[in-house]
Order: sequence, then C-alpha cells, then structure tokens
Amino acid sequence: MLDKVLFYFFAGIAVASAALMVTRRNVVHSAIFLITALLATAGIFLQLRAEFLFIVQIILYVGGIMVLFVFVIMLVNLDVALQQMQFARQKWVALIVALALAGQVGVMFWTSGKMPGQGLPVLTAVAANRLPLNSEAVAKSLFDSYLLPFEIASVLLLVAMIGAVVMAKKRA
Amino acid sequence: MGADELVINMGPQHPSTHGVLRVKLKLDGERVIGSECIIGYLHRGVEKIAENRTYQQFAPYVDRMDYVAAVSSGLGYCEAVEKLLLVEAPLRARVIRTILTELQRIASHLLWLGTHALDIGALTPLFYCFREREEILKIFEKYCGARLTTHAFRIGGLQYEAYDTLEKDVERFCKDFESRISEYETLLTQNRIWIGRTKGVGILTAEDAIAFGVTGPVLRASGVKWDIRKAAPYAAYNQYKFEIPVGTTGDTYDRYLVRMEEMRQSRLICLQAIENIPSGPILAKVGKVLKPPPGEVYHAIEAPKGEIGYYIVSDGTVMPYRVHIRPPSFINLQAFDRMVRGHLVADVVAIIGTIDIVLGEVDR
Amino acid sequence: MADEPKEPKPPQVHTGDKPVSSTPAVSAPPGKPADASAPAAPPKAAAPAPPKPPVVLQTPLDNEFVTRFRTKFGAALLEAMEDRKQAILTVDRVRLVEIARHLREEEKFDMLADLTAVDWPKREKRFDVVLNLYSFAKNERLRLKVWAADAEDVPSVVSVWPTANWQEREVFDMFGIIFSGHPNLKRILLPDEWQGYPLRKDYDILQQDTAWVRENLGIESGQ
Amino acid sequence: MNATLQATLEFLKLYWAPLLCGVAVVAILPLIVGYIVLVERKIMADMQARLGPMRVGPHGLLQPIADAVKLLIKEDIIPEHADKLVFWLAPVLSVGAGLLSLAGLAIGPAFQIAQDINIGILFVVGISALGIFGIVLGGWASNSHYSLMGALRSSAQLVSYETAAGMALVSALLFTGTLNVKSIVEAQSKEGIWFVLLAPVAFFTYLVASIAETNRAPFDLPEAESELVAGYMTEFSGFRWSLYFLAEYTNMIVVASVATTLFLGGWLRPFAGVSWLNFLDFVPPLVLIAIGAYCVLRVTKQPTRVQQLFMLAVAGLCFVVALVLAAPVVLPVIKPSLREAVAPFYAGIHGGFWFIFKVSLYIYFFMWLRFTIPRYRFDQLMRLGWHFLIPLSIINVLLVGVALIAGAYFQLHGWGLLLVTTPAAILALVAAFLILAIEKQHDARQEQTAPSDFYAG
Repeated sequence: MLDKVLFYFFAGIAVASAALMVTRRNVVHSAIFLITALLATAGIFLQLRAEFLFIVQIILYVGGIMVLFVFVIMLVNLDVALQQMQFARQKWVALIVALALAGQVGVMFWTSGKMPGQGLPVLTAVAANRLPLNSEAVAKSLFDSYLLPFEIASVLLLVAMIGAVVMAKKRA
Repeated sequence: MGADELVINMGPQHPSTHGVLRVKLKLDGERVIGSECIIGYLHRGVEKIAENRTYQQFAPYVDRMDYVAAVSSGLGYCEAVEKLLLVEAPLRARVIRTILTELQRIASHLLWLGTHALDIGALTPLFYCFREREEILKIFEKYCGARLTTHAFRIGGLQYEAYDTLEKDVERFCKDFESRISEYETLLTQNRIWIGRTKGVGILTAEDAIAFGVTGPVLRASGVKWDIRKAAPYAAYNQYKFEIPVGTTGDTYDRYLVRMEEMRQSRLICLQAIENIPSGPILAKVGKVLKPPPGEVYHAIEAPKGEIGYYIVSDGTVMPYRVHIRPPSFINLQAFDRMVRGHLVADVVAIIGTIDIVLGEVDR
Repeated sequence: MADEPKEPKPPQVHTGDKPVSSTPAVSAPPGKPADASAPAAPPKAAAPAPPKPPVVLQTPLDNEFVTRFRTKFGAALLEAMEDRKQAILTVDRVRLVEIARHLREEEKFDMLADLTAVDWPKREKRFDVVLNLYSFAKNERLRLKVWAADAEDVPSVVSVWPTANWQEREVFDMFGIIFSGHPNLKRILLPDEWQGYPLRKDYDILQQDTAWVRENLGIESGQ
Repeated sequence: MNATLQATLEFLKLYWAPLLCGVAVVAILPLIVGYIVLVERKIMADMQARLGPMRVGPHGLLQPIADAVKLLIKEDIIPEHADKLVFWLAPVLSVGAGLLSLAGLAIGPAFQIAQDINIGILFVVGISALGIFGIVLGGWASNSHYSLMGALRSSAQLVSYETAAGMALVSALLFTGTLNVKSIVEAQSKEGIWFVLLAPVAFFTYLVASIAETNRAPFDLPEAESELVAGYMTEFSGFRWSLYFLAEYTNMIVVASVATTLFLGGWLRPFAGVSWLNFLDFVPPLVLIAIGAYCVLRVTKQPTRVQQLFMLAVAGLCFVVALVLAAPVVLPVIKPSLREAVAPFYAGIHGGFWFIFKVSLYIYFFMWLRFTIPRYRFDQLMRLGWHFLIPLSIINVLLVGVALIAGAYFQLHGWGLLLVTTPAAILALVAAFLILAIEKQHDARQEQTAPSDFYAG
C-alpha cells in the first residue's frame, strides 16, 4: 500500500517535472525541474531498495547540474532567451516519434499481461529481498563480473577528461 | 557592454567602502577591467563655509573632514593661519602639538589596520586595534574633552594647557604599545593567507605614485623616501630623531609594513617628546580678532594619510577670502583605478583599505 | 601679484552680505588694539605696528630660477612674486601646458600637490587657477598661477600630471572653469545635474539648486 | 476509507520512532544552532578581548531566543524583480537538505534516525551536498549581482572541494570496508585505534575541505561580507535569512559528525578498549558538575533576581545531566550486579556525550580558525583545492591502499597498523611538499603571463 502510494507519488513528480522541464521558457526553471525529475527518480530507486543507485544519482547530479547551472547562469542571456522561439521546427516529427514510443511501451505492457513470466511487474519483489546489501552487491558485480567493461568505461572517461583539459588549455 | 562583462556598483552602502564611497566596477567574471569612483555623497561645502566664518570659527570645521585624524587636520590649519599671520606658536605648544599629532597618527593607523584586516577577512585585529586606540582617545578626552573631533589646537598655540598627567599617560601608552604592535604582527605579518592576499596586490610604482600626486604611506611604500616631517619640519619635529620607513614594490603588503613601522616611529617620537616638554606660554600673542595681512599661503603637513595642504588667501579682513584644502585621501583615491585594474573583486576591498581613505575628507 | 594691493576693495562689497555685516561691528573695537599688539610679539613679524597701512608682504621675486624661466618663456611670465617666502609665478594661460611640462621635466617639479582656483569677481579676468608644485629633488615648492576670464578655457594639465584629473574636475565643479583637453570634465562632488558653481563669490552661502533638491530629495530645502 | 486508516496506522506502527526523531530534530535543532551561535560569539569575544552578548539573560544566555524572535518578526523583503517562487524555495531547500542529512548520523549506538542504512556515510554526504542548490538558486533568484557572484563562487567551491573531501572519506573507508555508520565506529572499536591516527593526511584533507564546503572562514567567499556584502544571502532578510543561517550551522554539525564518525571514533570514549583507563568514564559527569558549580558561584554576581534564578536553573540542568551521566558508571561500583542492566544505558548516554563532545571540538576548531586568519581570495581558494588538496587526497588514497595491503600481508591489527600507515602518511606529506614546490616554480614562471580565469578550472 505504502509502496504503491510512494511509487505513484515519485513517478507523478518525475513525469510532471520532466514535462515542465521541457516546456519552461526560463532556462533556470527548466534546470530546477530537471533536478526535481532526477530526485524523484532517485526516490523510486530508494523505494526499490537500490540505495546505492539512489545516492549515486543524487551525488552525481548534484555536481553535474551544479555545473549546468553555472553555465546557464553565465552563458545564457535570459532576457534574450525569453524572446526566442521555444521549440525547434521538428516538433511534428518529435511528436510522431514520441507517440510511436508511447505505443511501443503500451504494447509491451499489454503483451506482458498476456504472457505470464515475461515482463515488468515481477521486478519489485525481487529487488526488495534479494539484494539486502546493495552497495556491496554493486561493488562486487562491478569489480568482479564486469571488471573489464568497468575499466574500459573508466579509461573512456579519463580520455574524455584529458581531452577537455587539452581543449581548454589550447583556448587559453 | 559585452556579454561577459558585468557592472557592479559597490557602495555607497557597502561594508567595505569605508563610508559612502561608490565604486562602479566593470568586471569580466571576477576580474576588474575598469573602475570609476563616484564621490561627493558627504560633500558639505567646507570651503564655502570657510569664506563665511572668521579664522577661528572655521577651525572646528577642519576636524570634521578627516574625522579619524582630527588633530592632524587641525594642526595643518592652525599652522597655515599662523604662517599667514606671521606668528609662530611657542615651543611648548609646538612640542605638545607634536605629541598629540603623533598619537593621532597612531590612532589613525590603528583604525586603518583594524578595518583593512577586517576587509581581508581577519576579524580579530580590529578589536585589538580599537583597544589601543581607545587609550589614545582617552588621552585626547582628558586633554580637550573630545575624542573624535578634537579641536585640540588654537591658532597661535594651544587651546588648553596640558593636564597634569599627560606625560605619564603618554608614556604608559607608549610602553604598552610596543608589545601590542608585535601582537598585531604575530597575527598578520607572517600569515600565509595575509601575504597571499596583500603581496603583489595593487602595485603602484614610484613613478605612478608621483604622477598621481599620491602622498603619505602610500607614496613611501612605493619607495619614495619623502615625509614632510623631514622635508619641511613643522611643529617640533626637527628636534626628534625618527626614521622614514619605505617600501620597495609598492604593493599592499609594503603599505602594511610601512604603516606598521610608522606606528613604531610615532611611538618613539612621543617618547622623545615627553622626556622634555619645555615650560612657557602655550599661546603666541595673537589678537582675539585675527586679521591676517593680505596675501596667500600654502602650508602642508604630514597627516596620517598623506600631505594635507591648506591654501589660504587673505584679503585683510576677519574672514578668509578663500580656503582650499588639499585632502590626501581625495588625491590618493585617484590612484585607485590604476591599482585595481586586472585584480579580482576581493582585491578591490583590499586596495580600498590600503589607500586608507576617509570620506569626510574626500568629499569635504 | 600686481592685483593684490588693489584687491581689498572687492571684499568690501562682499561684506555687504548679511552674515558678514555683523562681524566688524562686534569685533572691530577690540580687534584693533589686539592686532596692533600681535605683530609686535612674534619675532618674525616685520610689519609695522599700526595695522591700517597694509603690510606689503608681496615682493617681486627675482632669483636665478626666475631669470632662467624668463629667458626661456619671456613674455609668458606675467609676474614673479614672493609672498611669505613662497614663490609665485603667474604665467600666460595659453602656454600653461608647455610651461607645466617644462617645469616638470627640466625643473623637476614632478608632483602637482594641489590645483585650485580663486574667484575675484571685480577683476577683469576673474579667476586665478592656482597650481602648487613640489619638487622631490630640490625639496622646493612653487606656485603657478594663470588668470582666466569667465568665458575663457584653461588648458588642462592632466597630460603633464595625471593627478590634475580630479582636481580640475573639482575646480570645474565649484567654479565652472572649463579645462580644455580634460579627458572627462564633469562634476565630481556635486550631482551631475546641479545648476550653479558654489565657490564663485556671487553664489551665496545660503543659495542652492532648489529645483534639484526638490526633485531628487523630495524636500523643499536642503538647508 | 477503512483501508487507508489501517495503512496509516500500520505505517505509524512501523515508523513511529524515526518520525518522532525527525520531529525532534526539526524542533530542537534551531535551538541548538542558536546556542552554537551564542557560543561562537562568546568565544569570539573572548579571543578579541571583550565580553560578547551580556544583556539578555545572565551572560547572554537568552540571546539566541531574543535573536530568533527578532528574526521572526522582521519584515520579509522580496526584491522587486526576484524570481519569487525560487526565492521562496531556495532557503527551504538549503535547510531541508541539512536536516535530512542528519538522519543518517549515529550520535550513539542507539541514536540514529534512519536505522542502519546501508549507504550510511554516503547518504549524509550526498544529501548535505544538495543544500548547495539552495544557495545557488537563492543567489540567482535575488536578481542581484552580489548574490549571483556569491552563488557562482559557492557552486565552484563545492564542486572543487567535494572531490577532495570524497577522496579523504575513501581513505578512511578503506579501513572499514563498509559505508554503514555504525559499522564504521564498531570497526574503530575493534581495531582499538581511531582512524585519525591511521590516516592523518586524509583527516587533514577532510578538515580543510569540510571548512570550504560549509563556507566557513577562511573559505567563506560565497558570503564574504567585505566583498559581496553577504554573498548569496544579500537580499534575504528575517526568517528566510535565518533559514540560511540554520542551514549553515546544520552543515557544520553534519561535517563535524562525519569527521567524528570516520576519524575520531564516533561515540567511543578515548581509549575505549583500555580497561585501566576506565576511570575516564567519570570525566563527563565531573565536567558537567564543574560547569554547574561555576554557575552556582556566579549566581551572586547576577544583577537581578530573574537572572539569578535563571543561573540557578542552568546549574540545576547541569547537575541533572551530570546525574544521568553518572548513574551508569556509579551504580555498578556500588552494586556490581547492576553492571549488566546499565550497560545499554552506559553505551547510549556516554556514547552521546563523547560524540557531542568531539563534534563540539571540531566546531570549536572551525571557530578558532575563523577568528584567527584572514580570508582566501577566490583564485587562491581554487588553486588550493585543485592544485593541492585534490592531488594530495588522490595520492593519499593510493598510499593508504598500499599500506592496507602491506598490513594484511604482515597480519597487522590495531596499533600495529601504524607500522605501515605512518610511512604512507609520511610519503603523502612528502608528496604534499613536492606539490607545493612545483606550484611555487610554476608561479615563478607564470609571473609575467596573463592571469588565468579560475572559473574555467
């Protein structure tokens, strides 16, 4: 009962603020709604007992959006932005793609109800019971079974970071 | 204005513009790329008032210009009028004037140190400085009844005879003060952050300093060894031995060191002076109504902030025909723009502090 | 200063002002004996005891420096005086910048200590612009003066001594003297829109720009 | 309808304790913060040769309440072109994050709001970092250049120092292998040595970074009063302003608690494992008795009857707390059979005392620094962070890791671990000096070149 209430609460917030994020003209407001959406998602993670993902979501996005904020504030002239056209010209294309995606998801739900054993609704129960020590589990899978992908991803990020530094240096 | 330029208005109500100075800063990020001082918020038309008062009546007004160093301003005015009158104050008066002026210099520098350190973020020196300044103000109060706008002197000599324990009070203060300066220095001089915040900040070369007419400790920190007390001794300064501290680079740290050393030297002057205060009259024979012979005079003394000059034109009547005051703060503030360019906002307050301005004097 | 002895007259007119008129009445009787005794006591005062014939303290100055200056600038030096041992040179307004540069570079008067003006409304050229120079090398002061009539510009010396910038602005603010060639000649102490020049002698001490005060401060009078 | 009620009741039954604790924290914390401010002002006054607040209550003891009342009834000003919604939201967000992060802390073995969260210390750190949004949004919403600059400084500062702080935490966490707050303290109890001794460099890094993160002097640039008037708080007044203030002090408590938990042995008594030092258990009640006695002595000095009574009340409070603290240690002495019965009380009460004591020391150190040294300039702050603390903390993590492996190899435990961690710390220090030397050289070379913009970094 409580789980359901919380889920709909977080999900509602996430969806609503995601929608608001896209539609706000004020860039800073958009950023605020982005935070809300991400925090609500983090809430859903927590509800799924994925504590580690929850805190990682928060910590990473705090830093990430912080930087986004700084860029928004420093680089975007709000007065000018308010005068500009809000959506790009491809909005009809976007609408069609979005509808297609929604349809796809709908079909998936629909079929999952028809064919038992395949689909989403089973997941919640599993997460709550099987992963009592979430952060340890994450660490184990990262450094044990997925060590190579993890290292590859790290190297990729390192390369990106060095690239950014080099580019910044060149400009200065 | 470019997209990344930001104009901020510092003051006239800002915690560290030392009164009602208003600075328009043009910033690129936090870096200052231009500045403009807007002054006059405290303008009271002192020079106009002077033309409508008698010579004695005007004397208290000068105390209200540099209200943290009223004794020095008063001394300059009194000596200028004396020069105009062709009289000289008796020796006793001159010695006591010297003592009080030097105490005032210490008090003014203490106030500077406290507020300057506060601007840079050190909270505590302010209170230590005020503790010692209080002692000086007590001496002033005992001497003439006023603490801030003292009007201690009179044209031709002194307003009041020295009170009985003046020497003892001054001596006690000077004895204590030695260790107190060391106390401030422990807090600041070797402090890495303090050095980081002041060294290389607001550099003013000797050429620039002279070109901008900068005087006082700011000029000396740039390496120009010039002090009116030595160059053209007034009061009784020719009787005492003291050094003129000079800096080398002309940055904020040098100005800090110069002022600290000046306090030490002032203390030495006071100690020398109280050793032998000559007896005699305290007032030269000047009339109750002063009618200086027509003519004009420019007289400057070394106030704590620099050269305070009085240009007085007499037409032979009881009121000055024209009094012009050369306020050190006003002239020194001109160099602000030169000092501040290319620095960060945080340095702006350090530089305002290091120039040591008093808006009462800038705006008159 | 050639004008000086003639000068005591304008103040007489000036004493007609209200706040001043009472002063002589009160202080004149005790004033005279006091004044008589005053110059006697100080050793320096060479002035004769009776105060009425005004002491002429302004003596023509003619030393080596003045000679040098005269040979260089000739007619541009209008007057060389000494008043209370302070040298005063009055020079031609038009050649001020040239003279200033010469004084700074050749005679080492490297600091402009002070720049101000005096208003003599009765005179043909009513303003004195006064520059107080100082030489670090010689430890000497020199006063430079130019005369300017009401409508005449004075060349700005900012290019010679940057410190003149604010000081000329202040003189402009207070006297309305235009300094030609000044980089940024606008009011400095008074508000930019203020009408009138307070330090002129015809500006009464009670006078103010009432329109400005009413508009900007929302009060009837600043007095 | 009935089902909802049922669900609510069930929910309450499950979570009554954390809810109550939450309410208590929200209710009591402002008071505690008020008194921290009073203590700070008193300490500042003492260091500056003056008395500090003396008027409201004896020795200014009621000053926080007077301040609170003043702040609450102050006019609430919202600048004309401010973004009203964000302006409303920002201080609440700031203080909310601070309060929420308290939930993860364990004040004693028994006192923890969010029992046994698996991500423990990470939760505290992560949530408290959310408070920065309040600062940035508030600074942006005030529509003032000073506020905006304060906000920008604040965000840049947080992003830079969070890294160093995180790395420092990692070095300590390497010893425990868990993020759980309780387990961390228990690990220190088991080893018999606090991690501050095992990872001194990490502690130092965290100390510096935590000062920077809480925007305290000498890193209080976002609110540097002499430069930015009040930084991001410039346009805030009254209650909103006090919320920011509350958030700042809450954050101080949080970082102090994190440091205490990770490095200073949490609620453990100094030398908790050494039995011949058990007499230290008597220190807490004795300290409180001493404070109470001092209050009683001062009663006669109070000018009015009300103040005398208040002083007596304070003394009484001290004695009561002393009694509570004394009970678990004195009773077993009188009647040894009670030892078992009072053990949980001992752990809870004394644990709480030591935890609060250590947190207070940490905060005291913050205050001490604030009154003693001037403020860094922004570029200097950024440089300290990026060029010194971050490299140092990364190197330190590596060295601590190596030391731990060596320790495991030689099968070292407890104080024995010092054999491997001390060389690691010394190496880290050498690295620190090396970094400084490189920095200096770099400075000397860069003297002439154009100054770089540190926002870019």
